[in-house]
Amino acid sequence: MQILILLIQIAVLVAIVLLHVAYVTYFERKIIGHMQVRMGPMLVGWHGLLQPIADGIKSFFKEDIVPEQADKPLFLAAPIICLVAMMVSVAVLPFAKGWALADINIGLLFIFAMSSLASYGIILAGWASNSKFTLLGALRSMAQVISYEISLGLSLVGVMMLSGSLNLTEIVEAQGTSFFGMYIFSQPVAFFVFFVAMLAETNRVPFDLPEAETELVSGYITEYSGMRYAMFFMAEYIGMFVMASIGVVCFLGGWNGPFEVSIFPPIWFILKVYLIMFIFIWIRATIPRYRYDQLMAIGWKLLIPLTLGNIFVTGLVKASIN
Amino acid sequence: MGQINKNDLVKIEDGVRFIPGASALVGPLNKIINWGRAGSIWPVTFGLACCAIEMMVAGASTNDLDRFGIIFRASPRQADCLILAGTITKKMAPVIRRVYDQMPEPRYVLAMGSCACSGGLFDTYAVVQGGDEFLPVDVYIPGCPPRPEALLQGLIKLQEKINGEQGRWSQMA
Amino acid sequence: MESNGIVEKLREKFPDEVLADYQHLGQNCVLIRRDHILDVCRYLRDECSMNHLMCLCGVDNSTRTSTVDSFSERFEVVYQLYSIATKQMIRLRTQVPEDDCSIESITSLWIGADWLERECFDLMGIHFDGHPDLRRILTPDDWEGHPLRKEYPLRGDREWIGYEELKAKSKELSKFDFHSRDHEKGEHE
Amino acid sequence: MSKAMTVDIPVSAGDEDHYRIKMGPQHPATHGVLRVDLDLQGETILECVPHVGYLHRGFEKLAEHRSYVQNLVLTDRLDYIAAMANNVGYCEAVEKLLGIEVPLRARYLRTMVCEMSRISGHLLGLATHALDIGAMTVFLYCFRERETLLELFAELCGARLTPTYTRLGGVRQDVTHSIMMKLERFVNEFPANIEEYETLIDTNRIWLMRTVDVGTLSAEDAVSLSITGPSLRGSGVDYDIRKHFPYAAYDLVDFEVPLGETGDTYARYRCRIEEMHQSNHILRQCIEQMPPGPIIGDDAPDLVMPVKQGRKLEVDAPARQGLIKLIEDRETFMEGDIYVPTEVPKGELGFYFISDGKGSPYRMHIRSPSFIHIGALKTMAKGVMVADLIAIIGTMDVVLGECDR
Repeated sequence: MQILILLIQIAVLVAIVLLHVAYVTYFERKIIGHMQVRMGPMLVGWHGLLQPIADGIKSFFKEDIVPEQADKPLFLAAPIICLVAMMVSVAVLPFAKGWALADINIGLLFIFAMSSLASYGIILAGWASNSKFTLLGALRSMAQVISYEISLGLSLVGVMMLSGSLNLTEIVEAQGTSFFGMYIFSQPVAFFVFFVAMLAETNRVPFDLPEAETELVSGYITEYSGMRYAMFFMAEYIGMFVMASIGVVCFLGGWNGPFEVSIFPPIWFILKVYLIMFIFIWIRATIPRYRYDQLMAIGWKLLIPLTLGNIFVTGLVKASIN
Repeated sequence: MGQINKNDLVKIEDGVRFIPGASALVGPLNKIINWGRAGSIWPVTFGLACCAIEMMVAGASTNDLDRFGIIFRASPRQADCLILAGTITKKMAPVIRRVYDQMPEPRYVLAMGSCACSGGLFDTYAVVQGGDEFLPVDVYIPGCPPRPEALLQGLIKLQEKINGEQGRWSQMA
Repeated sequence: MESNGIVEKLREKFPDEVLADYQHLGQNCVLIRRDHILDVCRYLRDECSMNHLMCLCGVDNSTRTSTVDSFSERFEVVYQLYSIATKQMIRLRTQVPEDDCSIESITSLWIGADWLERECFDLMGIHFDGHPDLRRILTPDDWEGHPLRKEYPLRGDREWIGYEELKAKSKELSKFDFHSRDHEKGEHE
Repeated sequence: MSKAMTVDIPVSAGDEDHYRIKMGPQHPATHGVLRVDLDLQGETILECVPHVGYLHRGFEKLAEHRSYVQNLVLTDRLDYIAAMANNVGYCEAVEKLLGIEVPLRARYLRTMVCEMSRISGHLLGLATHALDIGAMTVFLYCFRERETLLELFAELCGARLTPTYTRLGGVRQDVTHSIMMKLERFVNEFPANIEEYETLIDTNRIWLMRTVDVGTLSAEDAVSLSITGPSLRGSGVDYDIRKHFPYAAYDLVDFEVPLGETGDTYARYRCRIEEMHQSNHILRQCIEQMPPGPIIGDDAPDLVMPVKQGRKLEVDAPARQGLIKLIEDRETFMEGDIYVPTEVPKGELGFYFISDGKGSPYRMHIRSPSFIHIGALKTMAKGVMVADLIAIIGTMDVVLGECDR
């Protein structure tokens, strides 16, 4: 019986997340459109509201091309690896108190593990397509994910030290309900590093080198068509959602808000996630992208020393208080 | 499903036909798929000459192709539609065909501008006299170059064509 | 443009190379023998500060009728040099015979001449000796004929083989194209 | 995915460590149909070989088969981003060859449309350059202003991109009051718009990192490569045809030639921005100084609009015949050759004509700046990274229609 309930929960969550992802693309197009004095989707449904559905239907019924020279099993598996890895990380997110599908002790580590796993999907995609642009894209992506994962992880060490836990629910609770209890105030440096690394980890502008359209066509997904392309697309946006959620959990006080909404407790959590995602989109509309070596230099020469310093200072402060 | 004789189809309304004995889902499904395709035509970024500039203008703020759900994709694998925007030279023609061959079905071709339609004023040794010499062109947009509005009109015509299609989602058709 | 001085200097320096000079619509033009074109250009660039190569093109004189111009050979290569510092312009014309259709390359003086010479070779069929990478540039590599020669018809004398192949390929592939039933039945026609 | 053709010349001797990539002709960053073969080590370019000709339409051959008047239409399709400037360049050259006088008002009108197309050309150059580097919004902002200009062209002569506005001996139509009003409004608003682009990229740290010291060209190299236009002036060489060979009314208006110092991508970008300011300045002067008078000379060999007094549109006589007759009437421009350069947004556009006294040119050679600029890529791209190559292609501001002709 319990398993059945769990399955229903999973199904509901998956459905909600997928729909959510679809509409993130819609909002991205809308928001960027308005920032660029355009309108964005308007004609498919009321104000273009059915746009993601149309895109989805179209992708679903597109021809599925596997290039002749491709490594077929890997080519087919890569998008699934990416999507599954990203979807699984949604399971541990605490949308509200007790609203996590799996409230495990090592939630944070689990998410890191999964996002690393997703990068296997990316490199497999790049490799299996047997094309030069995809391979370059995959290499860029791999290098980027590896180097930024370090700063991403290190930036959260401060949070772990303060909260004393890896469990996401406990991290939120450790921040308390007060406004200034949010770790963004006690860990501003860590938040900055986290935010930058988050952009890089999700391949967003200004770190969208793996799929830099003007350089590598579409990067590692150049050879993918139809539904498989849509899977990568979804994985990318779920990744965005997951990363924004970690940001909310670790720095912005999770589901706590100025007042409690008893009908729908996750409301504050979701609003905060939207805020971060809005900033993602805003950045995309505003700034150019880095060059590959510059990106690496920022990761290794700026962010990692910063986080290490942050950990040191946090440790000192914590020790002196104790 | 076996091969279905085209004459067995029964027309029940404009654009929707019923296959006797087949699932009643087919007709509505056709409509839904066509709606999805027509609402999300992604052309491949492929500017050839002058018309490409007007194509860019059509995508920019004033006309904004994104309103129709049209966004340009860099990779032909993810595109639905090839806009031949400009003069097609003989040196370029094999490349265009290759890009077209890389696109997944269903794919459409728009010939934008008089050069892509018929060679235009370049009746020379180096220019292909019309994209339809080697590609199945769906919509012709005249003009040199056509205004962005004309491109929009062409895309709307393409949407009409897509909406009138029957069974372009299975081997059966 | 008062650049008579340069013409005089050229005549002085290369008395054997300068065949003729004239001024047309205010532009100076010098006819040079082709054998030492590189030396002449080097002299102009280094000594007369004619540092900007404006233009380089080939001309086919085969059907040209002229009463004022003198030309004896079929082809001609025209160099247009300009001095950014002294604002002087000079045009060098060298005649290239049809049976020995080659001239010295000036890429060693101006890197920018590289592509101009390649273009000239491609469209006119004039060889440039000493050019590092002389091959077709505007037309496909396996194109036949040199389009700008006068005997080459405007629409080409034969179809390019690559385009023939393409047409055959597209005919072969056309059976995979989707034809809607409406179309086949001719309802829309 | 090599979308390029299979005919392929090896870039360098086969070294297994090298990674060979063919960018284009279908590639988002190649501004059309440029193809670049890259030999990479990691992401560093060892050798870069550009291939052009994918838009070669046989202009020069075609021009020999058409009359001087008919060839004007072709020049629109050269640099289709700033077609007016090409029209003016062609007409200036033919007029010089045929010895036709242009009335003062027409000269001012030509200057005006030239500068309008210069602004629109630079805007598109900036837009695509910014898009290549990843700044999406600049692209759309630039297009917004460009649209105003294109609509003005449409109002002036009925076409946005391919206007064929000039005529041998003048221009086709006079400006209306409404056009002047709209242009004046544009001129007043445009500096603020430039500021808007600058807020987005000018001091943006990423933009600076991507452009400063990227694709640096020394003055000597730039001259040796025959580079012209803003790309040359970015290296500090003061060579602007508008000053060196004044045409249209450029000797009557006051403007400066902005020069860069460093010769890198950023300097070229700044040059273009400053040039837009200067063009705006020229436009303002044109509006203020616009003299009255005819817009086309009495001896113009061209078909003119029927509204013009004294000259009727000869429906029966083909244009070619009219021109031949006119040439026979005079003696001064019978034969000979001429090279006339003009300053188009990309650089020096030169027309070399050989006339043998007939109605169509015996030989018309077009010295197109883009052709030479793409030829320079090979030298500039050595040792840089792939992303820099994109920035360099963007900053050289090439247009393939002009390059391949």
